[in-house]
This record gives sequence, C-alpha cells and structure tokens, in this order.
Amino acid sequence: MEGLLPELEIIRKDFPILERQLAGGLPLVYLDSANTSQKPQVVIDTMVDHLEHHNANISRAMHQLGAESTEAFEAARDRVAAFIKAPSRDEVIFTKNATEALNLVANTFAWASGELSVGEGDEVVITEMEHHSNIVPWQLLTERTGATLRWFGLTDDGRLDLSNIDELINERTKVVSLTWVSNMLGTINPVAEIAARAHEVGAVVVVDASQAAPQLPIDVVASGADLLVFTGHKVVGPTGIGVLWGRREVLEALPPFHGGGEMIETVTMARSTYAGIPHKFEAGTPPIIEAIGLGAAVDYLDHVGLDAVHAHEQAVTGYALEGLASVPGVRVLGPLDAASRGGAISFELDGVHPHDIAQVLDSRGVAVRAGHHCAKPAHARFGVQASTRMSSYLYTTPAEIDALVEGLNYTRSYFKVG
Amino acid sequence: MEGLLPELEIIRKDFPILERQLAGGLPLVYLDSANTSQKPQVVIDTMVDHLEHHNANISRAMHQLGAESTEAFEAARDRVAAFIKAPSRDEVIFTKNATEALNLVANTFAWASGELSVGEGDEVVITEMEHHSNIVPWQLLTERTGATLRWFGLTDDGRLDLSNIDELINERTKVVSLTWVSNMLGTINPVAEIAARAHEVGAVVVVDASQAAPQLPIDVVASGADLLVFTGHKVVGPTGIGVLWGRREVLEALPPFHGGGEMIETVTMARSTYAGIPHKFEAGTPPIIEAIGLGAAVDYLDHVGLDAVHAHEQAVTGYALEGLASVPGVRVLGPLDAASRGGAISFELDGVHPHDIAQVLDSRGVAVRAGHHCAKPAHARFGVQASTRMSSYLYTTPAEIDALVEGLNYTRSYFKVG
Amino acid sequence: MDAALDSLYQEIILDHYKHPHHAGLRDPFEAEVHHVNPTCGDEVTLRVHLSEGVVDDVSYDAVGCSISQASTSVMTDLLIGKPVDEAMQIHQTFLELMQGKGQVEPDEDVLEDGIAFAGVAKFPARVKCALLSWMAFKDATSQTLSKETS
Amino acid sequence: MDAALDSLYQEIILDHYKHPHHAGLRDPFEAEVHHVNPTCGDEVTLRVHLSEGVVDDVSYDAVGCSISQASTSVMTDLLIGKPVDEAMQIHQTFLELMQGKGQVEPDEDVLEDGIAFAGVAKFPARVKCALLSWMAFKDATSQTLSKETS
Ligand SMILES: Cc1ncc(COP(=O)(O)O)c(C=O)c1O
Ligand SMILES: Cc1ncc(COP(=O)(O)O)c(C=O)c1O
Repeated sequence: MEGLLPELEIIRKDFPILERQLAGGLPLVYLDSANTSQKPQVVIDTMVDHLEHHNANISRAMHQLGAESTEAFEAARDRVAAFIKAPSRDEVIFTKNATEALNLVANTFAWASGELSVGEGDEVVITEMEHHSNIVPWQLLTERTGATLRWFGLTDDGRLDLSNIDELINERTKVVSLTWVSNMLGTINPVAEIAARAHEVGAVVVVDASQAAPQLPIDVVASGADLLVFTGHKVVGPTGIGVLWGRREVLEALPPFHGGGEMIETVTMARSTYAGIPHKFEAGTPPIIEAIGLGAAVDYLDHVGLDAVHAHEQAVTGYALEGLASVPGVRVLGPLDAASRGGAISFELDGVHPHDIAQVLDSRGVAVRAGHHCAKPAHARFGVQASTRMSSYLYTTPAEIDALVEGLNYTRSYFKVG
Repeated sequence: MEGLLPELEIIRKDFPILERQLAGGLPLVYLDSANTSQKPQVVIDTMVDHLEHHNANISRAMHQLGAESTEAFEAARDRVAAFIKAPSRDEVIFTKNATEALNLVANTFAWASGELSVGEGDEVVITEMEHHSNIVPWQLLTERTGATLRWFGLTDDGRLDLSNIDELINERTKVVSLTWVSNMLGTINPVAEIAARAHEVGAVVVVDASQAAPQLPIDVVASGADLLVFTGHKVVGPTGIGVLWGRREVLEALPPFHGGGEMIETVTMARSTYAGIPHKFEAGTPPIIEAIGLGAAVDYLDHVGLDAVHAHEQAVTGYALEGLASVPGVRVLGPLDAASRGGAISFELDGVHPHDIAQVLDSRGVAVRAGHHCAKPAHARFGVQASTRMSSYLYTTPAEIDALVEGLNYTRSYFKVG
Repeated sequence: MDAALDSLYQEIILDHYKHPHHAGLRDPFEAEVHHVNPTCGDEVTLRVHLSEGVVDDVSYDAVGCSISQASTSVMTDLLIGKPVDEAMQIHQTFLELMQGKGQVEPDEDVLEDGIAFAGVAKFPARVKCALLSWMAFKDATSQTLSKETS
Repeated sequence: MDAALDSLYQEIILDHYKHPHHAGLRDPFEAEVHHVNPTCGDEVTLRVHLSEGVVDDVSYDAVGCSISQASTSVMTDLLIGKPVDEAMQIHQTFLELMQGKGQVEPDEDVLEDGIAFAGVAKFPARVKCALLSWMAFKDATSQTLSKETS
C-alpha cells in the first residue's frame, strides 16, 4: 500500500504494549489513538533513567542531581520548540495537558488589561466542531466577563461553514479559537486562512493542535496562530504534560495564571513581581519527568519524520474509509476523502448503538471509542447522540483495519441487523 | 540511635538512586528531600507496568485497556483517600501539584456565589511562614476581588505568633490558609487550634500539607481542615500529580475550576452543566500514570508506617540539630527542639554565603538546597537573604548527617572563616 | 469470545431492548428528572407518579445502548405497582448486583428479568449504562417524597 | 575534589569577594535598576552614569554569593571609563564565556580579571550568579540610551 511507513514492523516493536494479549489470548488491535497514543520504549526508558539516576527538583537546586534534572527538563523545552518550529524556546510553556493550556489562555484574557482583555461587548468565536476543552473554557470566560460567545457552524459534509466569516469575525471579535484537526470528524481546518481574517480585525488566534500535533508537521508561525496548544499523551508522550506555545509579545502582555513557586521574581507579604516567560506561567514544581518524557517522544516522532507519519495516516485512513464503505449500514461522519482529514473516523452503524458496537469489537480485541468523544455539539449538529470512532496512528497496520471491518460485519450478524 | 527505622538498610535498597555515584566517584548524600523526595523501585515499576501493558485513556474508553486503566486510576484515588483518612473517595481530587490545588481553591472562591464567595470587605488570613505557593494565589485573589490579605507574624524562635489570633481571625474572615509544617523553619503548626478559631467565625480553613503528608500520619477530619492539599513528588511519588481533599459540602458548593473534557455533565454550544465531585474539578485527561504512581507511593509509605517514618525523621532531625550546633558559626532558623518540628533544617554559617556552602558540600557529594526555598517573606522576617537547608527522609542515615557536618567544617576551612 | 459476549447480551436483555415496556412520558407525575451518562451521552427523561405510598407509574423517554434501554424497561416492570419502600429495596438489590463485580448471586424472586443483568456486572464500563435509569428513578422518587413532607 | 572547587573559586574571585571594588551607590546617574536572581534571591541595585558616550561610573549595592559579588566587582573594573560601545562588546565577550559550558577560551586582553570566571561556566547553576550584575548593567545602559534618543 502506497504511503505506509516502510519500517512499520520495526516501529511496532518499539511499542511494548502492542505485544499485549487480551482476554481469550487475542492480540490487541488498538484503534483508539486519538483518545491516547501508545508509548515507545524509548519514552518509558528515558523517564525511568531519570527517576533512577537523576531525579531532583529543578532550577532551585544547586547540586549535581539538580543540575542534571534542570538540564534534562530545559532540554525537553528545546526539543518541543524544535518540534513545532517555535522562534524561541521561551515561548514554550509546559502545562498539565491541552485543557489546562486552553484554560490558562481563557483565564488570562479575562484578567488582562489593555488590548488583550476580554470584557463586556467583546466577542469570542469558536466552532461547532470543538472538543469540550475548547468550548467550556470560553463559555466560562464569556459568562464571567459579559462577553459574547459565537461560533462557526458546520456543513453537511463536516467542514467549517465559512460563508459568514466576515460577519462572524468582526471588529468586536477579540479571540478566535479553533481546532486544527477535529477529533470527531477528522476534518483538517484552514487555520491560516481563518487566522488571516482574524488578524485583519485585530483578534488573537488560538489553535487547538491536540489532534494536529500527532500527525501533521507543525510550524507555529506558518500556522497563523498567536497561541497554540497540544497535549503530550497524544504524541506518544506521557500523561500529565501539555504545551502552550505563544508569540512572545502575546505571552508577555498576558498576566500570570497561577501563583506560586517558580513563577515569581520576588515576593513580599504585601505584593509580588513575576518572572519572565516561560516561568511566569509555570507555577509550582512542573511535571518534570513528564516534560522529559515528552522531549523523548517528540524526538522519536521527529526521527520517524512527521511527513512520513502523515503519509502513513493518510494511507491507513483511506484504506479504512474504503473498508467502512463496504459494511452495509455504516455512515461516516465528516469528510469522505482521506486527503482532507486526519486519522480519526467516527461512524454510525444502522441498528446498533455505538456502545454495543464497541463491546462486540472489544470481545475480538479491537479497541475503539464509543460515545460523544467530548464533542457533544458536533454530534448534535449531525443529529446523533453518540458514534463509534476508530483512530489510527504510526503503528497501525492495514491488517488491523481488516480486523475492524470484519468485527463490524460480525456485529451486524450478532445483533441480527440487515 | 532510638527511633530510627529498624530496616533502614533494606529501605535504602528500595531507592535505586541511592546507589548513584557522583563526580569523582563520590556516593550521593541526598539531603534535599523537602525539595523533592526520591522514588522507590515499586513506584517506578508500577508506572512502567502500566505504560507497557495497560495504557489507555480513562472513563471514556469501553475497551479492556480502558477498563484496566480506569480501574487503576480510580484505585489510586481509593489509596490516597485511605492515606489521608478521607471520609469519602469522591472528596479526593487529583491536581498537577500542590500549587495547582491552592490556585484551584483561591480561584473558585473568587468565582463562588453565596457563603463561600470572597469579595470586597472580606479578609483572607495566611501566615508569614508560607511557601510562595500559599501566598501568591491569595495575593492574586485579594487583588482581583478587592478583599484584604492579612497574616500571622512569627516569633523569634520561628513559631506562629498567635497573640493576636482573635483580632486577626474575625467576622470578616472568609478563609484561613496555612501550612501544617513549614518547609523552611520546620515548624509544626497547631492547625486544629487555629481551625477551631476560624470555624467560630465561619471561615473556611485551607491546610497546605505539602511538608506534613511526607512525614506525619494525616487524618483530614481530625486536622480541622475544610480543604487540604499536598503534592505527589514529596511523598515518594512522581511529579505532575497533587491532591486536593475537601469536605463534600465545600467542594459541592464551589463552582468548577477549569472547563473541558471529563468535568461536564452535558455540553451545548450555548451552555454546559457539570459533573459531580471529584470530576467537576478534573478537566481534561488527568495525570493518569502519575496518579497510579502516587497510589503506589502512598501504599509504600503506609506499609512502612507513617508513625515509624515520623519517629525516624525526629531521630535524624535531633541528631542533625546536635551536629549543626557543633559547627562554629552555625545559626539554625526555626525551633531548636526536634519534637516540635519536621525534617527540614535551614541554617546560616557565619561568613559564607549559602550558595558557596552548597557548592562546597556538593563537591563532597552532599546535596542540600541554598536560597530562599520559596519562602522569601520568612527569610525577610529573620533578616536573611538566603539560607542553606538540609532535609532528611525515611532513607536518611546518621552517617549522612555526619557527612554534612564534616562538610560544613571543611567549608569553614576552605573559605578561611573563624 | 461469544461466551463472554453472550453473558452480557442475554436474550432477555435483547428482547427488552427491541421491545421496551412502559416507554413514553405520561401524566400525571410528581417529579420529572433528566439524567445523563457524561462519558457516553446516554440520556433519560423519567417521570414518577406516586400515590398513597405506591409507585403508580414510571414513564420515560430514553436514548442509549441496549443495556441502558433494557435496564429501563426491566425496571418499570419491576417497580410499577410496588409500594415505595419495596421499590427502594429492589433498587438497592439491583445496585448491589451491579456493583458486585460479578460476585453477587442475583435473587430471581426479587429481580425477575433483572437477573439477566448479572453478566453486566463483569463489564465495569457498562455498569453505568445499566444504572442510568435506576438512578433517575431514585432521584425522582426522593424529590417527590421531599415535596410531600415539605 | 578540591581541584574542581578550586577551578570555580579562583584566588582572584575570592579577593574581589572579600574586597569588592567600586561598591556603593553614587550620584550622578541616568538609570538605576534592581535585578534579582529569582531562584536564590541574590539582588543587585545598580546605577549607570554615561557621559558623551563613555561609561563614567557604575555603582551598586548588592547582596549575594561570592561569585555574584566578585563578578560585580570585576565588571566595574572593566567597564568604568570605557566607551559605551566597547563596554557592550566586553559584556558580550563575558556573556559568551559564561554560556560556553567551559568550552570557550577566555581572552585576557579583553576580560582581565574576568578570565577567572572561566571555571564558573562549568557550573550551570552558578552562571546566573556570575551574570546577575552584567545583566543589570546592560538593562540600565539601554534605558539610559533610549532616554537619550527619545
Ligand atoms: C509547604 C509547601 N507548600 C507548597 C509547595 C509547592 O509544591 P509544588 O511545587 O509541588 O506545587 C511546597 C514545595 O515546593 C511546599 O514545601
Ligand atoms: C481536539 C482536542 N482538543 C483538546 C483535547 C484535550 O486534551 P487533554 O484531555 O489531554 O487536555 C483533546 C483530547 O482529548 C482533543 O482531541
């Protein structure tokens, strides 16, 4: 098959969990990577090596372990900066996950004074295909500040409806926040185009790259984003770590987020002054082991090459779309051509509820997700309560897609539909 | 020596990093545990086992790995609940670290309506010995809401000055937030007594147990706290995980903190409703591996027994106080009797700056911390810019204290003081 | 693998799923609640009508998987017409069965068709599905009772 | 182990530490800045007096470790009396030495006593100490220059 990673079998060997046997001795067919990715041995080993030989708190410690730990942590920042082509390492802020990064942004807009402040009369624009983590923070922000939340609707084939963009993004718009790749519909959005319009009216553009970072080469400047977030556990890194990148000017203009150790310059009981970026936004002991693991993870991906990963995802996605089309009663939500989408495919199967589909698939070792995938509004838009989602990654084989398709045919017969 | 852990040598074998050789082939003498603790093999192995065999996102996933991961994560919550004797597991909320937990509390007080809301005219009381993470969030809260920040001063021997407690905690007081054990002075504060006064005036009591949880048996109810926080990396757990415990009534009355996946009940574009505790406060993919590691960590401590750990800390601290007293020019900051303090001892050495002390000690393999230990106001109170801090833990031996004392004598001769 | 699946998808469950009993929302009622399973989005709107200490009617509108739909249907069979006390007892018995991780022997005299859910207890992710409408019933009933006493 | 320590604590450094040059805050000055090392609390208040393109005076009040104190003292020796351009050049040379991880050969003609800090570059945690007052000088000088041009 054209586009597959040439060394797929070797790559699979890097991921110990892929050897796992499930109930009944069945091999694992892991098609839930948009939910969380599996981890290569090198990420696990890097974390273990640090815990067993170099563990110490960072910055504050002047001893040898402290120096080693600080160096490893800050080297991880360099790696992440290289991964997303950030102009400066100081623009890379470590958070807990993508959700915290988005809340950091939404909260500091509420607390900002001047240009960036969001208040009464201002508008924030999101889209109907956002993950809850890119909806609820903006609802909370607009509720608390009296600003207005607006959103792009979706077309029937699961793309952003840009027909009213000039009305939606107007001189009252302070923030436009949107996902680069939808975790439900798979759609890849024209982020740069929307950012250009937003910048015309002076709005700040926030890009949720949680699903993009795992599978597309990212160049934060070219993306048009002013702020961009992603989450470690979806890019073969550990949980407990996320990334906020921001243009220096924007980050410097925003007030601090959480208060505490590491984010200060000086503290008296009466008042405090704050450190420069990135530390201003990193209160408390950061996720040290997690950042180090993330550094190893993005190195791993860079080593395989994001272009190659993307080609692989497209090949597998194309094959999966064909396979799904062969199953009677399957309806795919979102774009039907692999070229304009990422590697997550949500679908319905006539007459069987997604839970029941996932259950039958699981009994065959095929792991998919069933539910609303934290995108209830997008489901509502298409009149469905829940869907089944398969999502591939760099370790996914065409044979695993075959197992899914067979599983769906079996599901139909098990539930006696059709 | 009375009180030492009987199986100290066996315990030391549980911590792989203690075998580490530093520059020049010197053994590691790790006396920086109040900064971060080292990790036993069982914590590392538990995390690795999860990553290699059970890794999946939680709650959302219906497949076998998802069920295993969810079960392991929620079992960690049970373990932490047992560790702090929480009346209900739902009262245990996982955060990124203690700092995030304190910011969660301070922010939700600002956003709360009714009883718990903090606004103009209200008072928040802290103490002069707090870690920056229990100062800055309250400065930000009171600045943003127009409330007033007040604090307990310190006596010359490093205890809370409670002489004005009845004036300081009054009917305007909404929140009293204080540390159980000081990370700089070592002082153990009479938390229950202060909580009793706070409750008389209807204030909510927040306890920073970051230094208490590693070394004292904790019973959240007996402590008098309404809300209590600690951080994973100081209780032999990983970074990236902290804990907020709260009384159910208080947690239920507080509004949500961050918005996103997992913390919702239902989401439409126009508005959302939120899940019950603990999920209401756990937006986004939580630190899964980290929570599981923390579960193993508190199990490890429970297995050794917190009473035994506490006795060990007291024995080592007593021995260290004696040793320090033998070095000319050493002045210990904080209480001088081991019984009323935790295992962190900050001190000055006449004529040598703490950085330089730490540097000389490090050249001999002895790792201590030099600086303000994120407690600038407490340093200012005692008229010092910075201090050197040694901090022991359950793996610390008297021989390591000897190495420190020898190192200090050597430092004096190296810098030709005295 | 079919054995495991069949222990979950008992014929009784699939029957109730395809032909749910007492479906639809009916008058009169004292309390109406709306419950959601946040992880998957399954929803139920449920009404309870009590009179003289008896559960006169439980009516509902629900969307969800086979397990949640069948459980709702079985529940209405079990509870309609029962004294409130007894209904609460049955609720408790069903809850214990579901939370028993497959270790609890179901009591057919109390749970009737509900014993078919014994297999569900072995699938932790599905326990919430089976309990959705039972929790809604409990909620609606307590609301009704507290209205009465206030 | 003394070898490593001695490479850090050169005699020159200890001399400057015990007897700092140009200490104290003096008039006149165009800019005064206050810099802090957030991790350890070392502080410096530093004034710059420029006239006709020359660094006429650098005066300071500082608290901190031997490295930060000695570095401040050496800096004033090097910069006072130099044309601003040349002072900035020296600043750059010192910065490169400090950030060179011990790989940069120091130029005694430019840095004079400053070459004693070559060993500091091997101790990452101490580099910030050595640079504290140099950063303050740069800040104060740019403030002065931008005042002049505005
Ligand atoms: C007393 C005290 N409170 C709070 C903290 C903050 O913990 P963390 O940095 O893990 O958030 C610490 C440790 O740094 C501490 O010692
Ligand atoms: C598009 C998108 N945004 C945000 C998130 C939130 O990521 P996290 O849960 O790691 O914060 C996810 C994944 O869950 C996602 O797919």
